Amino acid sequence: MISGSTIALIPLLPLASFLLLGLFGRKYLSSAAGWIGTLSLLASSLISLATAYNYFFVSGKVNGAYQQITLLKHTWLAFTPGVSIDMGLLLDPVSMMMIVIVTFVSLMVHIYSLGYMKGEERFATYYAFLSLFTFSMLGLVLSINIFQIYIFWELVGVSSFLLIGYYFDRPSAVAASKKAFIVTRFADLGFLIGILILAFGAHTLDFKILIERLTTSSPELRGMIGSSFLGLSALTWGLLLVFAGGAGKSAMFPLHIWLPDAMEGPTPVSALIHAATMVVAGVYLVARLFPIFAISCPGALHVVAYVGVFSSLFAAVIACTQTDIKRVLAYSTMSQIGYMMFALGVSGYGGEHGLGFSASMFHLFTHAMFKALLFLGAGAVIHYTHSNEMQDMGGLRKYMPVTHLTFLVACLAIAGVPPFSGFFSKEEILSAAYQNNFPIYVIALFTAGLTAFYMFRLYFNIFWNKEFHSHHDSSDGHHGEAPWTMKLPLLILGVLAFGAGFVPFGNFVSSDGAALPAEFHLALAIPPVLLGLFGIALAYTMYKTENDLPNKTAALFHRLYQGAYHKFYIDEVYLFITQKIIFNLIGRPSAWVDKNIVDGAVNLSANLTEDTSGLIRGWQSGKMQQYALWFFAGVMGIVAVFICMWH
Amino acid sequence: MDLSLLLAMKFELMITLIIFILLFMKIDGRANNQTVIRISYLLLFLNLGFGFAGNVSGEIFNGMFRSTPLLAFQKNILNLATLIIALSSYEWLRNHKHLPEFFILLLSSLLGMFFMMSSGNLLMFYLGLELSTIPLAALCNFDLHKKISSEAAMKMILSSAFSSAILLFGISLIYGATGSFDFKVITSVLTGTTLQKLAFILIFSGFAFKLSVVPFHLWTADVYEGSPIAVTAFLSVVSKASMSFIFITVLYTTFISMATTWYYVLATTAVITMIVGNLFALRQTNLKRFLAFSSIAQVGYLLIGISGASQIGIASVVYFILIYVFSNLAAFGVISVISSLTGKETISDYKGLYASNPALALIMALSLFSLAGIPPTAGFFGKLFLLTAGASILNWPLIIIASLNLIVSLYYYLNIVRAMFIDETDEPMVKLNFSTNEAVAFFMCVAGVLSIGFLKGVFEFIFGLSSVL
Amino acid sequence: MNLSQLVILPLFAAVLILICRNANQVKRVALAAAVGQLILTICLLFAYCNERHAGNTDQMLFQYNTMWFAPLNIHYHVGVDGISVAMILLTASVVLAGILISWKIEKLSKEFFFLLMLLSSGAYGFFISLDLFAMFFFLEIAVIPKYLLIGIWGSGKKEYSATKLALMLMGGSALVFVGLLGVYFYNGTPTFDLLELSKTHIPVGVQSFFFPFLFLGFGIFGALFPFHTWVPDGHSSAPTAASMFLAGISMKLGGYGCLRVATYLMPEGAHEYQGIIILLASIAILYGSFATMMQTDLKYINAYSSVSHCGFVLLGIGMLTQTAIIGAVMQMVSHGLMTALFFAAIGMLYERTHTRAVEQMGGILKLTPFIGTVFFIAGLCSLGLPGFSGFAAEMTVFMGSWQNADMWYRLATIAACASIVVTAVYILRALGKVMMGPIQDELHIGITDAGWNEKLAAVLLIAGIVIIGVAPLFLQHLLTPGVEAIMQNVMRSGI
Amino acid sequence: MAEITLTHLLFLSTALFFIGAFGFLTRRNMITMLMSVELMLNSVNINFIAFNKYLFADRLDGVFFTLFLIAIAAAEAAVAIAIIINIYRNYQSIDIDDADSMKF
Repeated sequence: MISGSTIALIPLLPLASFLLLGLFGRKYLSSAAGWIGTLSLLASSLISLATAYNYFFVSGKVNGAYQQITLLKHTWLAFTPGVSIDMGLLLDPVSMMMIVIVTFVSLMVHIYSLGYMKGEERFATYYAFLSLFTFSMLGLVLSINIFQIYIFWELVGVSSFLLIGYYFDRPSAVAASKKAFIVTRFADLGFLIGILILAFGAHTLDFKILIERLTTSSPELRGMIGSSFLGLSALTWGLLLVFAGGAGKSAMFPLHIWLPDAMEGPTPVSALIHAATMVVAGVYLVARLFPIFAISCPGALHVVAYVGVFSSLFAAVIACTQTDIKRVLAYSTMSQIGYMMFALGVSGYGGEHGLGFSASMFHLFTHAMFKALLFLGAGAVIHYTHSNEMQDMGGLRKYMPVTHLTFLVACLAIAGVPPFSGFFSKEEILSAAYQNNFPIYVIALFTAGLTAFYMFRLYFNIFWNKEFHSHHDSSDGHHGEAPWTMKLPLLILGVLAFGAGFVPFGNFVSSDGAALPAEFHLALAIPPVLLGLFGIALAYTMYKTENDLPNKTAALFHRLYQGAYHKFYIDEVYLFITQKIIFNLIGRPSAWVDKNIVDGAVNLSANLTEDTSGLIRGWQSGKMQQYALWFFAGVMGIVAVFICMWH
Repeated sequence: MDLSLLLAMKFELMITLIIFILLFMKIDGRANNQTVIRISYLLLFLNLGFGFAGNVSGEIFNGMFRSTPLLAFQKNILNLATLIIALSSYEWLRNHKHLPEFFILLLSSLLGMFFMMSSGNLLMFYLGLELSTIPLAALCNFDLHKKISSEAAMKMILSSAFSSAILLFGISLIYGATGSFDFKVITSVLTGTTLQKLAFILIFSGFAFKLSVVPFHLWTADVYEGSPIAVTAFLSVVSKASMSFIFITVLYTTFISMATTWYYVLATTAVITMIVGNLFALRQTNLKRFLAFSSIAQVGYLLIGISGASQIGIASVVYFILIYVFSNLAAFGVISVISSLTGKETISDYKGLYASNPALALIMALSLFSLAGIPPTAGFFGKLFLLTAGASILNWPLIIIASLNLIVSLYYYLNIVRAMFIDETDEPMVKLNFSTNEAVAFFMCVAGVLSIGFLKGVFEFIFGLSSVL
Repeated sequence: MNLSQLVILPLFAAVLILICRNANQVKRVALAAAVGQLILTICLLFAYCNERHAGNTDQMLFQYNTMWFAPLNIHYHVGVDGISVAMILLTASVVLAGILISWKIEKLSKEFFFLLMLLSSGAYGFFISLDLFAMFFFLEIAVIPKYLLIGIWGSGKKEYSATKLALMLMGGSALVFVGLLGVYFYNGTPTFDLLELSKTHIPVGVQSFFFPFLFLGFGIFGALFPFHTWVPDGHSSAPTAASMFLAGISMKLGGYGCLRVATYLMPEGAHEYQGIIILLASIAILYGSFATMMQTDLKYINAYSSVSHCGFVLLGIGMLTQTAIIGAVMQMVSHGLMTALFFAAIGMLYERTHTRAVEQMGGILKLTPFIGTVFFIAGLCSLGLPGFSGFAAEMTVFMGSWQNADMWYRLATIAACASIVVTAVYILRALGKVMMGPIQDELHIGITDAGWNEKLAAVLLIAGIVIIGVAPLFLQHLLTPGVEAIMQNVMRSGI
Repeated sequence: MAEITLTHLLFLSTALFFIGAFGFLTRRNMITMLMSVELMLNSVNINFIAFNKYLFADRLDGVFFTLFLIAIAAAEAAVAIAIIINIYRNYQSIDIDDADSMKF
């Protein structure tokens, strides 16, 4: 029932759309581009739904556990007999879930963009890039080979770059796109080296064999644990470096700095790439290699957990202070991904221990829905107000009822209010943390409260607070809330953000493939809900109506507030490192050395030759007798050398 | 002595005949310049053609005069070179007052060289040497009213007299040591005592003087610059070629018992010669003077080939000289045409030459590439074969220095190419017309430069000839 | 298939060009010759694949061997394996693109195309030669055309650059020649024949003396640090087509020579100097990319990045593992296409804006979408984006390098990997400044997009880049037998 | 009275050779330089004769060489003097130091 060639269509349809629009879109298809993209994605998402259905309910399960199925495997590049880059399709619960999320959110964004991006000059290009991204992301999640993932990893990176820089005549967009690409590239360097270490430790690049060899007692595993470098074993190095790659893409501290800036891209793009799909690639990567982390190298998994939880808290604090609504959402994304990360980090492998894993995936799933919804809602707001800043908004609930409603649903979901979807996934994560690592649990709990606070700060600031005054001409206000192409995705996502939590997720996605029935711990569910409600209440008092409470609070926590407002100066640190250290201490000297020393040596040798030539010119004096004298001296010299000295 | 052995001297006899014909024409005095020049060209063509027919090998006059196929080939090269020089200096000769004398002196010098090359005896050698030198000194002064021409002639005659005195002292010591002038006898007696070494070094310096090996080279540039271009060309090509041919014979047969000594003398002087020649060539502005130093540098390579002391060594030297004839004479031909039509001789005068005179610029460029050893010109093969022959001794420092010198030499050859092709100038040269005679000379040179490397039989043929010196 | 056609066709075209009467004829002849050449090389590719499929396991196919200079045992011996076929294909594509790009050249067009044809003929000859002397002959042929192309049609400090280039390359070939003589004389029977030489064993002492000559000599052609300084000046002063040729093909002669001559014939020497080669290569990679970061002239940017990219070639060769060497060759092909494309794009831009200074441009993508896209593709390929050839090649080099288990070599590999970040920095900097952002110069607003010739050239090169990038396995299969033969020698050396 | 041996003659000839060389290198007058060269040639002549007389008395090679040498020296001197006369016409001087217009 599961046919490789059909599944291959899922990524290939967007690719086809990309090629079509990329090559001819600008000239011939500029009006039809949106529909071409959307339809291809519709087909793609229908196929992926059917595939997922097939997999989960018909053919995926053997002996009560979901199996990994590898399809269409063929070699792309071969290195040594064992090590080769193979391309193919990997079907397992995680990848099934991912293709559904990706195609679905992407479809929503495609539809939404029909309205949002209407009239843009490079409309076709936009859709081409969207399709390219969707293709790459699908390729990424379906990868059977760690190198295949790396390939698509880079491709999503570049599509993200292209889309962030879509408004390329804005210097800030250009800077943001560059930053996103370079920071993730830096992380990818770690990924690449990690791949090299794992590949030549396990002598394979294939996920299946890799996991098999590195989780059972095999000579490869012993070899990798046995060899160490700077105190860590090769396996730890490999996994940590791979995780570094994942951390870069998933905007984990300290590689997160690109994500807030990436909001320079069109808002639907942020919804798709920087909220729902690409940024969770890091989580996906760790999940993909999870058995190795969990079984062979718990140390690395701890790093994952602590980085995750720290990022989660860190981002939540910053989110409380930001005024650009997209940036708030960006930090909230970072915070939620931190949740997923540490959920993986606290998880064990198999059965009951794998709760964290399931929870993480569950949260990934629900987060995709409500975060995409939040971004699309924000997009609608921005579309309406032509501004990203909170102070330009307020009281919008009257003007944009649909947006208001769906946004509220999403906020409730992310705040973890039952029975919205976020509640279920968060509850699972917290209980997994509670069981394994109490400090993490405490931090996570606090973060949950913060999340509710800043989300409702956002919500109240946009839709309540002061009355809305259009800063633009009256002609702008007339276009109403949004076209139906924008509202439709909001409504669909709203429904899902509400209901996605009821999916018995553990039955489908678990660390070892076997079903993990959800257990509901009431005792564990209460504290986060209470904290969440407290956060909402706090936000309500501070932001429901215009008052000076926020300013007072800011003054109270002056230093913390300033630090958080300036994102804890991480950007400045990076700037210092790149500008001052890399440019001034490495780049400039290299260029100088090249110009003056290396090149100078070449010129010097030329000049020396010329100078020597000038030095001996007096030899040719024009005086015949001196010539004769030299002649005589030459004879004497040869006599001296070859008769007197040399025997 | 039967007649067939006289045929062994056919080159010399033929030239003597031509000299006499020209002499009679001079005495007769009725023929005008045009007639004389035509007849001379005709005779030189005949001379060249005759050289290829019916060669006889053997020794006459008790071994004083030898003739071998290799010698015949070498003489053919020199005949060809003389013809090309005569053709390409048409413009300069056309109105010269002493036209017949020019040819008479030139051919006398050539005759001397032939005798020198064929000599089997030091006396014969010395006679040939002087017969080639003395007319050349007179030729240097052929532009009687030019100051530098007479200065060049003076430097030439005085320094060559000095050098022959030293050479003769060496010969006298050899005589003292062996009691004979005959090469074969000397070979059998020489053992390499100190006296013999001293004698060898003195004789070597005589050769080195003619070949312009550093430090015996100082006369070269001045004489080349001052002499008429045809004479410079003759000096730099024919005179040097003949000298290196006999040098090989003397080294490889007569002084073979001192092979180690002369190898190191050769290697040392070769290195110094290349370096000094290149360093001086770098800074020249006058083209004739420039070519003088470049030819000094070329001699350095020649010495490396000679030092190879093998059949390959001989073949590569002869091959190199064959190519050198074409490439150097092409350059001199261009200089001659330009100099006699405009009087311009410095490198900066050549700026923008390609724009006004593409043909001349291209010929010049080809010849320079050939001199620099850049493919696809024949000079590439010539130079590399010399190095290969020299490398057979496995003296790597020598080969490395020689190879690195190629860089310097490329630099100064490129300077001229740059002037002709790249530099722009406010006063470009006018379009120059040259006669058919020069065109024929150019054609021969260009054909030679472009084809010799690809005619795979040539080197093989020379190699075959080189089995007997 | 008669390989000599590859050399003769451009020569024939060159002669034809000389007798053409006007510039139009010249261009057409040149174009026809280049197209013919490309067709010929594609035929060669098919013929080669057919032979291999038919089970022909000879190391070199389509051999032709005739005596050239019998006394010195010099032959004219040609033949190809996969490596040469790949390089020949590269040459044909770059030359055709170069001719298309130079379509509008006005100054001395006859001479220009003549020299270009001569250059290409030398490159073909070099890649098919199996006799070292003939190979050297073809290597040297190119020196003067390059000099003249830069000197006459170049820009900036062209005379200095041209002279420097010619002299440094001459220095390289001088060293190569010394090395060749060493190989020739220490081999029992003096011969220059590559295949015969590869079967004999050159004494280890000799190898350790002569390997540096060969490797350094060819390395100068391939921009081996610290002998790379001809690259930035030469490339940036040269006219577009010459830059394309220089960076696209000329530098590959060096890499090819290092591999085919130095490493193949002297494996022990290669082992002995492995550390130094790897050190120099990784310095070149990192240092080249850092130096690139500081450049403001587009051509200098690409030239320095070529130094860095060619470092991968030498790194791959230095690692002496089969994968790394395959990677090195792939990198040669890939870099050839990519850098040619980059120079083509810079040339198109320069022709329109008359500047190459990064800070004087901005928002070009908006004005000339096609050129902008080409620029982007070249840039993305340069920073190793999957789907383009650079990625496949670099990854193969990294994989192969990592295979070499020595700790220091792995650190060198990491350093080389690190360059992909720096590459991203400078490429994006250039792209961001030139292509994106607001329009910098009002005068640029009127500029036109690429003409048909430029589009064709770009598409040709992009096609090559993408084909290799999407399906690198084919190239790898093509290269493997040749590299295996080299590896056999390396393994036989028993280290 | 002791006999005159070969050594004596060789001493004489060598002394003559160096005297000639010294004269050639130091005298400024071209004619004098020419005469100095003649001295050197004559020293060679003495060598030939001496060797012939003392060592190889059975054949006359050395003597013949001397004869040729005298003749050639005369020819050389003739041409040289002609050239020097021409120098005098052009430079109004036969001082060797005056004729150095070409150098470097």
